[in-house]
Amino acid sequence: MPVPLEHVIGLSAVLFAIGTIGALTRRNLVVIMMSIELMLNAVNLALLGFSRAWADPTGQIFVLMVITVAAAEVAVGLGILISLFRNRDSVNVEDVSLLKW
Amino acid sequence: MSAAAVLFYVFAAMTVVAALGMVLNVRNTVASAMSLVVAMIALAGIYVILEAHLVAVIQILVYAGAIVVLFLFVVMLLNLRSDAFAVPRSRLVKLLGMVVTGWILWVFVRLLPGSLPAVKALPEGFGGFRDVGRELFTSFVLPFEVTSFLLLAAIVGAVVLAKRRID
Amino acid sequence: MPEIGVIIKVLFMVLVVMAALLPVITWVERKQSALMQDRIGANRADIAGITVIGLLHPLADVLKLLSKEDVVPAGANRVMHLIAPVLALVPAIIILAAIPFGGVYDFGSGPVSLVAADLDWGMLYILAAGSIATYGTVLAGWSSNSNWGLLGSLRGSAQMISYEVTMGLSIVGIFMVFNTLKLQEMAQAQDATFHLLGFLETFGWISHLPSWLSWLQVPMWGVVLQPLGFVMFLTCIMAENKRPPFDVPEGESEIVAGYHMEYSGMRFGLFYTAEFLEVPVIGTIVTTLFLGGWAIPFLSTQDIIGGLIPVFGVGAATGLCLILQVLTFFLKVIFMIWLQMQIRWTLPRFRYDQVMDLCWKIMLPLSLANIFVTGLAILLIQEAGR
Amino acid sequence: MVETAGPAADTTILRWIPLFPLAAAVIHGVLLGLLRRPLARRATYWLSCGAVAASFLVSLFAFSQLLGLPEGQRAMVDDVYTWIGAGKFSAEAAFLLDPISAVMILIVTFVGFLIHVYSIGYMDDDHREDKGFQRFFCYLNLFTFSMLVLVLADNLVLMFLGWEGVGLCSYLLIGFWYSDRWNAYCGMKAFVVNRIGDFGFLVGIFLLFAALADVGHPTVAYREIAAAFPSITDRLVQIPAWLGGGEWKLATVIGLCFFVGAAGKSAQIPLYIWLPDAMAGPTPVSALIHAATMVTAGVYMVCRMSFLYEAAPGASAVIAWTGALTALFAATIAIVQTDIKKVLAYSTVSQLGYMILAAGCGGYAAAMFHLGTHAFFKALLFLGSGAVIFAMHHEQNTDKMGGLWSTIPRTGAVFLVGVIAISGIPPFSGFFSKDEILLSAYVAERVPGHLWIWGIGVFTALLTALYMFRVYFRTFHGVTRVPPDQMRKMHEAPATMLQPLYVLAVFAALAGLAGLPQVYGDWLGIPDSNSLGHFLAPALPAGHGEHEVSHALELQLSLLAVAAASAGFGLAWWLYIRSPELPARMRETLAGLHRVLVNKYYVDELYDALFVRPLIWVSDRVLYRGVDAGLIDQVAVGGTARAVQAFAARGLKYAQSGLAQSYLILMVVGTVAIVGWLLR
Repeated sequence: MPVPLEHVIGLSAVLFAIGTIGALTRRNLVVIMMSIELMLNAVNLALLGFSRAWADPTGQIFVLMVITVAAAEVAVGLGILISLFRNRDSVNVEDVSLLKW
Repeated sequence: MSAAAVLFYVFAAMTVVAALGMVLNVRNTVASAMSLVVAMIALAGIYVILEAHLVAVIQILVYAGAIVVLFLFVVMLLNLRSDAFAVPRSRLVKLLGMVVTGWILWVFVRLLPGSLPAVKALPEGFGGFRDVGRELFTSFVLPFEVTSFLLLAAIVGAVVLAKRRID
Repeated sequence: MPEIGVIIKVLFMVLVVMAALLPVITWVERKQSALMQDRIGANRADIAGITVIGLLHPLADVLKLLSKEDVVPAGANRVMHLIAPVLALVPAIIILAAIPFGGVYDFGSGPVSLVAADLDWGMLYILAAGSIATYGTVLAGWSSNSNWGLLGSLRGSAQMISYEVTMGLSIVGIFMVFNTLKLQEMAQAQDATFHLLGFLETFGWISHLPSWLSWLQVPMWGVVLQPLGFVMFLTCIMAENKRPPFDVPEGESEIVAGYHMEYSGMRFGLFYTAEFLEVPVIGTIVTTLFLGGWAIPFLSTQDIIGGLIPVFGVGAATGLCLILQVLTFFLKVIFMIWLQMQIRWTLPRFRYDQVMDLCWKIMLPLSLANIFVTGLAILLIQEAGR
Repeated sequence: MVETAGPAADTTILRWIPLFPLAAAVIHGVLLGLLRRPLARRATYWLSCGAVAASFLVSLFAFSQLLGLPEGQRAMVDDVYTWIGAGKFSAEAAFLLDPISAVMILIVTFVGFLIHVYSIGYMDDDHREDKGFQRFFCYLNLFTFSMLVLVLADNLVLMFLGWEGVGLCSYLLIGFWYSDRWNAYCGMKAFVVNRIGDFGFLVGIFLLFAALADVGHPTVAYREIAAAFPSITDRLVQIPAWLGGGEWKLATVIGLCFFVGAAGKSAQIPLYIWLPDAMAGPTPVSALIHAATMVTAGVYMVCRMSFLYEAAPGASAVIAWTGALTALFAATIAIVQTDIKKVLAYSTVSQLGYMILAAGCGGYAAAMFHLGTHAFFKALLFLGSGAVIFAMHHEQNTDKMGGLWSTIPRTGAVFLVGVIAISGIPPFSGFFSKDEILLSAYVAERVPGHLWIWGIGVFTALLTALYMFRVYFRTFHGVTRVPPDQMRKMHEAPATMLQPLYVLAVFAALAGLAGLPQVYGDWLGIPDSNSLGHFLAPALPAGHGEHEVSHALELQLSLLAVAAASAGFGLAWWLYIRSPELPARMRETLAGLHRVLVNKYYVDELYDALFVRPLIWVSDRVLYRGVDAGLIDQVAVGGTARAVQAFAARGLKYAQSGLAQSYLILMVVGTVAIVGWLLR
C-alpha cells in the first residue's frame, strides 16, 4: 500500500466534512443532493481503504452496495425534485418548509 | 516516495479542491456538478491505487457516467438560472455548519493515529472483477438480490414522481 | 522499454486511425451519399487541377475549419463552451488504447501484445470512457446559452444514458461466452473454429459426428455465438454516436443543429472529428468483440506460423503473421465502417420517442432475455461436458 | 406423572369417551355457525345419538377392563398431553378412570343416550326456528362432552374445564328459546349463580396448590394431592379479621371453598335458587342436566375430595347440615307447587340435599349410590312429565290436568314407577339408597347433632312421598280439569319418547339391587350383596360411614323410613283421592304459611333486595359512570391526549421548523455528540 492508511481515512474525513458543510449550508436542493453524494463517496473511500488494509474484498462489496443505493436515491430524489419544481416553481430548500405547525 | 504515492496525493488534492469548488460555488449549479465529476474521477484514480479496480470502473460508469449526468439533466430540464441562490445564508447557520464540521474532523483525527489496523499483503487478483464477483455472488448473494428489489422500487418511484400528470 | 512500447502502440493507433482513416472516412461518406443520391459527389477540390477522385476534400475541410472565426455566443459560459468539444473528442481517442489490433507474438524476447493498455477489465474501461463522452454533449448545449442547444443536449444526454444501459447489458452475453473482460483474451478466444453440429456430440444425442460432415466448421466469433448481442450492441453504440438514424440531438429539421449549433470554426471541427472518429472506433470495438478481432477465419495463429516456419524461419514467420493479422483487423474495421455508412444513409431519422421506446421497451428486455438464454446454454453445456 | 395401570388395560381408549360427543358437537357447530348449512333432522339425530351411544359402548368396555384389574389398584390413566406447562406448575390433559368416575361415566353416557333419543321426539314438534333442532343437539353433545371431561379429569384444572363447560351448556340450554325474555333471564340467573360457586371452587384450588407447592409438591392431580395431603393436613391459616379472624385449619378452609363450588353446582342453600328457574329450558334438558348429571357434579366433587374432608370435620359438619336443611327446605316448598316441573325441580334440590348430607356424614358410597339411583328415577320422572306436557301441548300446570290415566296410561305407569322409586318404597331403588344415607347420618358421631340430621332426613322422606304422590294423583287421577275436546284429542307420546321411558323405568325400579345392603343380602342368601359399595370402597376413604351397626338396628331404621314414606303416601291419598276438598280448606286456614311456601319463602325477593339491586346500582353508578366513563375515558385516555396536545402546542411544535436543513443540523450534532462520547 503506497500511502499510510491514516492519510486515506483522513482524506475521507475531509471529504465527508466538506459534503456536510455543503448539505448544511447550501440552499439549492440539487447541490444539497450532490453534497450528499460527496459524503457517500467519502464513506466509500474509507471502506476501500480498510478493505485494502485488511486485504478483504468485503469492503468493496459494501462500496458496490452503497453506489447502488446512491443511484436509487438520486433517481427518486430527482424525481421528487422535478415534481416539486412543477408545483412550487423553485428548488430552494427554504421554500418547501410547509410541513410544520 | 513511489509513483503511486505521488499519484495518490495528486488525486487527493484534486478531489479536495473539486469538492470545495462544488460546495462553495454558489453561482453556477452546472459548474458545481462538473467539479463533482472531477472529484469522482479523481476518487476513481485513488480507488485504483487502493487496488479496487472494479470499483474504480464502476465509480466512473455509475457516478460520473450516470448519476452526475442525471443531475445535469435535471438542472437543464428545470433550466435553473444561476443567481437564484446567490443570497448568502445567515451567519448563525454557517457558523453552526463550521462548528459541526470542526467536530467531525476533530473526532476523526483523534481517532486516526495508532487505532488503525496493520496493512496486510494482498492475495492475487484482489479487487479484480473475478474476485469481487465471486464474493458478491456467494457470500453476499442475498443483499445483492435485495438490491435488485431496491432498484426496481426506485425505478417505479422515479417514473411515478417525474411523470407529468395529464389532466 | 515497456513504456516506449506503449507509446509506440498508442501513436500507431492514433496516427493510423486519425491521420489515415479519418480523411478517408469523410471522403467515403461523401461518395457513399453521392452514390445513394445519384450524384457524383466530392470531385472539385484540386491542387493544380489534380483532383484525386475528391480525396483532397478532407484537406480543404480542415483548412476551412481552421481558418474560420471562432464565435462564442453572448451569455455563454466560456469555460464550459471551451471544454465541451474536448470532452467530446477525448474519450473516442482514449478508447483506442484498449483495443488489440494484433495478437500476442513472441520474437524471442518475451511475448509482445499488440494492444496499448491490455487491461484486465478492458471492456469496462471502454464503457466507462464512453460514458464520459456524454458530458461533451451536455455541456455544449448548456454552455452555449441557446434553447436549441439546450434541447439538443437534453435529448442527447437522455439518449446516451439510456443506451449506455442497454449497451452494457447487450455484451454481458459476450463476457459470459468468452469468460473474460480482457479484449486481447477475447480476440484470442475467437482465433479458433468449432464444428457447427458439435452440440449434437456434446449433448450426447449422437455418439460421434460422421466424418463427411467435418468440413462444417465455423469461426468461433462473437457474431456467431451472440448474433442477437451483435445486433443490439451495434445499434446501441451507433445510438451513442448520435449519427443518423439516431441523430435526434442534432436533428437539423427540428432543432437546427442541436447541441453544437452555437459552435463554429475548429471547435465545431472537434465535434465533427469526434463524430467521425467514433465511426472507426466503433468499428474496432465491434470487430474485437464480435468479428474475431485480428483473427483470420479458419487460420489460427499457430497454423499460420507453423505453416510459414519451414519457408521463412521463426522470426520472419511471426512477423509475417503479425502483418497479416493486423491487416485482417483493419480490413474488418473498414468493413464495419462501410456498414455504418450504409445504415447511416439508408435509414431516415427516428422520432425521439421512437428512439427511447426502442431502447427501453424493446432492447432492454431483449438484452436481459439474451443474458438469460446465454447463461442457460452455458450451464447446459457444462452439465453435458461433465 | 401418575403410575399407569397394569399392562392388561389399554388406557388410551379413555380419550375416546369424551371425543365422540365433542366431534359430533364440532360438526354440528361448523355446519351451523360457519357453513350455515343445517343438516336434515334425521342426519342430525343419528349423528348425535350415535356419538353418545359410541361413547357409552367405549365406557362399558373401559369399565370391563377396569373390573379386570386387581382389587387394590383399579385405576386407568390416559395421559394425552401436557395441557398447561408453566415452570413447576403443569396440568396434564389426562383422564383417570377409577371406580368413582367409572360409575359417573356409565350414568352420564347411558342416561344421556336415553335422553338424546327421547329428545328426538320431544324437540320434533318445536318449530320456533328452523335451525333449532340441530342447535339443540349440538348443545346436548357439547354438554355430554363437558360432563365426561368433568368426571374423567385426572386433575383439578381439567375438571374445572369440564365444570365450566357444563355451566356454559346449561346456560345455553336453559335459554334455548331465547326469543322469550324470561328464558334468557333464567339462563343468565343460572350462569351468574354458578359463577359465585365457581369462584369459591377456584379459590379452593389456588389455596390447595399453594399449600402443596409450599411443601414441595406443586401438583393438581388427584392422586398426587392425596399422596401429598397428609403433609399439610395440620396446617393452620390466619383468617382475615373481617371474616371473624382466628386460626382455622387449612383443610377446613379449602373444604369450605370447594363446598361453595359444590353448593353452586348442586343447588344447595344458599345457591339453590337457580335450579327451579332452570326449568325454563326444554324438558329433556331439565332431565339430563338439571336432574341426572350436571347438578350431581358437586356431589361427585365432594366424593372426589373425600380424603380432604376426612381431614376437615368442620367442613364436613357444615356440608352435612347444609344438605339436611336444603333437603327439608326444598321439600316443604315442593308441597305447594302446582307446576309439575317446578315440583320435580324442588324435589331434585331436596334429593341433592340428601346426597350432600350423606357426603357430609362420610357416607360417600351412599352418596354415589343415591346419585346413581336418583339419576335414573329423576330422569324418568322428568321425561314422564315431559311426555305429559307433550300430550298437553306444553301445559305444565297440574291445576289444568287430572284424570289423565284414562288417556295416556303408559306414561302414567312409568311415572308411577318413578314416584314409588323416589318415595323410597321397597324394593324400588330409591329405598335402598335413601336408607343407606339415613344410616350413614345415624352413625356419623363426629358430626354434631347427627341424630337431628337423621331425623330431618326421615321427615323429609315423608314429605317426599307426600308431594310426589300429590303430583301423581293431581295429574293422573281424580276428576279431570281438562276441557273434554282436548281430552279426546289427547294421545300418547311417540315411540322415541316412550321407549327410553320404559328402559329408565326398569332401571329406576331395579337399580337399587346394585347396592343391596348386606342385611337383605343375608335374607336372600347373597354373599356381600352391596357390590356397588365394595366396588367403590377402595377409591373412597374407609370412613366412619362404613362402620358396623347391628343388623337389628339397621332393620329398625329402615322400617322407620318405610313407615315415613308410607305415611306420606297415605296422606297424599287422603288429601287428593279420598277427600279432594280438604286441601282447599287447609289453604284457607293456613293462608299465611301457604303464601310463604308458594312464594318459596320470598328468597328470590330477598336476594334481589340484598345483592342484585345494590350490585346493579354499584355497577351503573360507580363502575360504569364513575370508573369507566369518568376515570378511564375522561382522565386516562382523554387526559393523556389533552396533555400531549397541550405540550406539543406550547413548545414542541417550534422544534418543527419545516426546514430540512435544520433537522439535518440537529441530526449531525446528535450523531457527532454520540460518536464523540463513545470515543472520549
